[in-house]
Amino acid sequence: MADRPPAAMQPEVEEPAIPADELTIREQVWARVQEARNVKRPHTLELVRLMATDVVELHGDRLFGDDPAMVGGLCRLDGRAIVFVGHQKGAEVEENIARNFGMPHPEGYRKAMRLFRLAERLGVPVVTFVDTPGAYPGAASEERGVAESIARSIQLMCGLRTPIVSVITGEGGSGGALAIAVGDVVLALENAVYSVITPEGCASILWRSPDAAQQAAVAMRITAGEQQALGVIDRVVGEPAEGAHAAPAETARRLREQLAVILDELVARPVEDLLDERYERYRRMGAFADSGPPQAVVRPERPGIADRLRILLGSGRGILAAELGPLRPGAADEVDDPPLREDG
Amino acid sequence: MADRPPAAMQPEVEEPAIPADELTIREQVWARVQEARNVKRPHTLELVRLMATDVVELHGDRLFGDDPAMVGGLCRLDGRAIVFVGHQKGAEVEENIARNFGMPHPEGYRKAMRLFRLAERLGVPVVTFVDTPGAYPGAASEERGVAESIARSIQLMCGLRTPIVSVITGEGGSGGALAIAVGDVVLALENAVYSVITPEGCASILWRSPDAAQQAAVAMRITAGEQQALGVIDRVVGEPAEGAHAAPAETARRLREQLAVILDELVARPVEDLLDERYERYRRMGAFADSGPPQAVVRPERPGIADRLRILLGSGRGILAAELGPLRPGAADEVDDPPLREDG
Amino acid sequence: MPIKLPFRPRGRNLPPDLWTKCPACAEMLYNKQLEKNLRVCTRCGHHFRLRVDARLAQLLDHETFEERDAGLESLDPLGFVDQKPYPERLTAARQATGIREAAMWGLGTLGGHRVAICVMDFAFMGGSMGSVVGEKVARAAETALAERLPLIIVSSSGGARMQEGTLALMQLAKTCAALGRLGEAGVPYISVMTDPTTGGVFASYAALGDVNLAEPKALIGFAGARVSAGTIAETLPEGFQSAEFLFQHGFVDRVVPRAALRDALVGLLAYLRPRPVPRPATAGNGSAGNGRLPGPLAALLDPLAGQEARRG
Amino acid sequence: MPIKLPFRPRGRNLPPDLWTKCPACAEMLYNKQLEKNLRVCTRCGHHFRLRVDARLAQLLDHETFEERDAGLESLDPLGFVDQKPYPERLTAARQATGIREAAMWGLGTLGGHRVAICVMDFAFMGGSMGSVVGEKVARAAETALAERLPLIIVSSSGGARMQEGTLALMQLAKTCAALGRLGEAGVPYISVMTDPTTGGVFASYAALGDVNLAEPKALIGFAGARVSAGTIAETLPEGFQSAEFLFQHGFVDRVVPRAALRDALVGLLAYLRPRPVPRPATAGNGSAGNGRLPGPLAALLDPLAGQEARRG
Ligand SMILES: [Zn+2]
Ligand SMILES: [Zn+2]
Repeated sequence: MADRPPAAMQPEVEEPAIPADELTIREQVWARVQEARNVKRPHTLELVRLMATDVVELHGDRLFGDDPAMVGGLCRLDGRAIVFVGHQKGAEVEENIARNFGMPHPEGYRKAMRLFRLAERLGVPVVTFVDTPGAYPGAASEERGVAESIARSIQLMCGLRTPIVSVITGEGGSGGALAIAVGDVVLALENAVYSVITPEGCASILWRSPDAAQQAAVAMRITAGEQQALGVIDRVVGEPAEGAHAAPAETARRLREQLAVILDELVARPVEDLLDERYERYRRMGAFADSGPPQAVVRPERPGIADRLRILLGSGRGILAAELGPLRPGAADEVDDPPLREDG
Repeated sequence: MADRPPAAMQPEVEEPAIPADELTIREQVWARVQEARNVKRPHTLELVRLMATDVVELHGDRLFGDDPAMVGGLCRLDGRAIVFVGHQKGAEVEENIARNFGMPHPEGYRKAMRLFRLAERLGVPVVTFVDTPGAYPGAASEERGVAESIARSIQLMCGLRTPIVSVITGEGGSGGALAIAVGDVVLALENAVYSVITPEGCASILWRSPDAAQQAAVAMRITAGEQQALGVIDRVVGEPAEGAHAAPAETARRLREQLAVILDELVARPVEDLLDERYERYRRMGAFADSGPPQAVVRPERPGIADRLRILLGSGRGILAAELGPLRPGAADEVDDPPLREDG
Repeated sequence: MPIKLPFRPRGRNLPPDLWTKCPACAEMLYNKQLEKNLRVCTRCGHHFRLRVDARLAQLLDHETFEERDAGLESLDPLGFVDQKPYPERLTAARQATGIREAAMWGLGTLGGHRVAICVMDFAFMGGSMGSVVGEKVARAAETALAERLPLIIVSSSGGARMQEGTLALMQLAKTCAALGRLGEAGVPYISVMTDPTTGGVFASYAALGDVNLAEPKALIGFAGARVSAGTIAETLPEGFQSAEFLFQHGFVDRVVPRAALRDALVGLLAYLRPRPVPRPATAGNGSAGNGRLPGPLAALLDPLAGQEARRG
Repeated sequence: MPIKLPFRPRGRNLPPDLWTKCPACAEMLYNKQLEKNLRVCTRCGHHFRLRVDARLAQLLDHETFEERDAGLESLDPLGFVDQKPYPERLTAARQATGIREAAMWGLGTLGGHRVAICVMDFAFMGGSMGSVVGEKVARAAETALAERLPLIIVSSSGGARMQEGTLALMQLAKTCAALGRLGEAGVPYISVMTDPTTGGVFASYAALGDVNLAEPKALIGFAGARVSAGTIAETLPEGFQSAEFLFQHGFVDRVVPRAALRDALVGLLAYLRPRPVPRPATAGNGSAGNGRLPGPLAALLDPLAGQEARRG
């Protein structure tokens, strides 16, 4: 796949499956959400089996259970040994129920952490595949500390002494996604979405109606292209014209090609440099002004290698309000009672 | 308390509460077991409150629950900040039920581990108080991995980068005791016992009758004095004549006096030396011969400081079969069908 | 926009109520009395939410708070509009609360212990965490590390701020990363969870204290109860997502009534001191290390010099 | 006592049975056939216990096993006597089994991968762990660390050996400590749990594998079922303490039938290689570290040299 220039805020489509002029932006964005959620889309195990060899799945968190919504193990990408970890949805109703629709309980994140530590101990890089509506919000999940498990997993990944590449392959839903999506380089498949809350959740809180999910999806800039422009992901990996669900093998091939190059770059770096750059990657995220006296933390003038790699890959950072203008939905009714509960 | 010479195998009694000539050795040993199990004996929280100031109990394993059978937190021994961790029994029936008779579930050991890591992070020494019949052997305990939690806790303590002193205060029962009893220096109260399995468990397996518990207690050399002679504990702390249950404050005072000296010595040592000596302490334990060609691991000729401290404190190591002779119970019936299941 | 910081008297532009009805026991409480009681119901002990100024005033030694990064202000990176544009919400929140953002941080002393402290204010857009809150938490942690001061964060938040999209989500990583470095350096962190501590705030810094304290009956949870009870067909257990529930399940060390919170923190700070920076290996006493004993210990142990180590 | 090591044909002094009844399905199995099938019931798949020689023969490449520390023998530190003195039990076990202790360790290759391997034998006093078993496990781990070889331990044990009292208990610490150092050094360890893996063996090295494998239906648990079901009034769940139960609860990575075990290990060994020893900071490429780019990467990234990093 050829490099592309930094994405504009228009959702980027390599070979547009849906003619843009036939659909409003809202419909266009929603089509992405639906593609990201397509049950036939290849999930972690399908992608790993297509792109890797010698797949060995490992099981269990060594604490409570083995969460079928989170999978992981060892495999080889063109000969490179990696630890893979990812959310797992099912392609059929039964499997989807068994996989809890890709919504992990705490034991899923604790299994992921166990595998991250294994990768560190062995000096093997990690690749994660992110595809969840979010962590499971039920009572059992809360009782066993799903929030704690997410926080710990994020923290562990931030300091993990081995390279990490993360790929948003489908739904990147909230903290339950980020818990395994901290990386030196973060990729997304073209039809993947990434958001702080599901569009439905956002709509029901901010619009007070789940029917506004499409508006919420647009407002949150959840498409891969927009996330790249925000600097949250570093590169969009194009899907075949018909979408990943129709061409899983070709999707896996493209992904593998990207991962191979990136892993080789990262593995060659001293781990201390990687850790500093990974820290900086997240440390810089956010948009704010400082109207007070300058108290800036000193940052290196020259970007680190992982940054340079991300820039080379076509990522951008910064405040995009101006560029984002055209996508603004019109302001709805002016009820001012901010219901600010973010829901997982 | 004055230093004493290395203990002979006769159970050592500072001021014998039970005249030795009135009791057989079996009765004498069993009296120790009963004293070790006396519900009025001061348990971890009572000892800590008596010997320390500014006690702050901390709670929870950050994974599943807060086990009342295992307590821990921060306190000050004559001004020295320490992390304390210990089994907790109750003095009354109700509290004993609430405390599960001092038998932790996995979450108890995971709470202990969390506190050990906290101590390491803060550079504060750890003192543990060991008093349990064993880890809880029920289904919930097994399901959540009590064996795994014991193994991890032992391993964590072996490598913990801060000094550890462990005190067997009552029943040192099996892996559930050792899980928090790995230390640079291991003390025991005079009437404490320490064994690989409860006397009743041993009796029911090896003698096929729980009635043989007293014989088993003798055979396993479970008294503090015998354990010191075996090198498993480093020093016996004498209890007041009437026993710890009758004089908890004086017991705590004696213990505090010992702990203060030992902690000062250990804290002054470079942590790398401590870790090496702690490793050696356990590495040397055991008794075996080598009839094959020598393949000995090279060990330092000169004992390390913690070893020297332990020797100074009156500990001994080695094979004690000859000395142990007098305590041998007569061989019972010769049924030879070794039921070798050790039960936790 | 004129903003007086940090301690602007609250409620100036609200109708001057003299009485507040306790939502827990329905008692009518005289406001002056309520304030004096740290906004805890004198009848039933219900803990009302505290504004940032009151919280700082309760916890810190008198007039020791030096605010840092007071000028940080949210932008609108997504051009986010729901029922009104995000910038309008921000302006309204600033005017209603008299503060610039949902968190304030700085240095101060607590029972004489110098600390870095960050306090959230639910009144500002539900205490939601956007880029500024994340940045303040990270700066507080980085400063605590640089100056080797214990860090205290008092949370009160509905979670990540949806209007900043994934940039708000990324604050989870930013804050967890900064706290990770703090912990590795042996500098302690106390998390205080107050009503409510939910969503992405609970799933990042609030959960990660070396010690986690919580106020009684505070709502603490990951998913919104609407989600848990609505989307998922499930009966919720008694006391679900309360401070006491979290305590019972091992995620909170102590549930501390507000009146005892300051003392509890002072008590903990006496212990939770940054680990001493290790002395360089070559420093000071030339005889240390590698089995060679420094003078005093060697003297102590001299009687043993001839004694052989016995091996098992 | 003449002992032929390591591979003494078993059963010489037992009556020469030609047939064995499967305890799971009651099928009468022809012994030669049973051996050929790795002592797995051809009808129902029941896994009979394997002796150490058969286990090593199945797993290792032909004639690659070099036993270490074959001469280690238990002593009787407690002068332990139950229904007979411990030394008599040891002698009887040696004579009955033809091996000196309940574990054997050495070096060998497995699918071409050189490994340190330790195998337990339940036939020797129930595979109980005394000083010798602990010592062998520790030496295996220390050698694996020194020679940077993956370690495999195949457990089969009733737990700690009561006749050695707390010295047996201390083997839990000895082995966990040695495995801790192995893990810190990035040398992998695979634990294989076979029927039974219980008590102090499960509560030490058997639980601590980087990867834990188990044979189907193996009994794996901490407390004896008599204790669990007897002392504690409680109904035990279906499949309690089986390999499958452990898998379901997250403590076993894979339940692997014996016929597939060797391949599973070979597959894992291809991944579980000791972490490369880090290059010293001053070695080789002088331009590495501190933001200075080595040649090839600098060339790759040259087009960006003038481009400024954008900050969010
Ligand atoms: Zn009230
Ligand atoms: Zn069968």
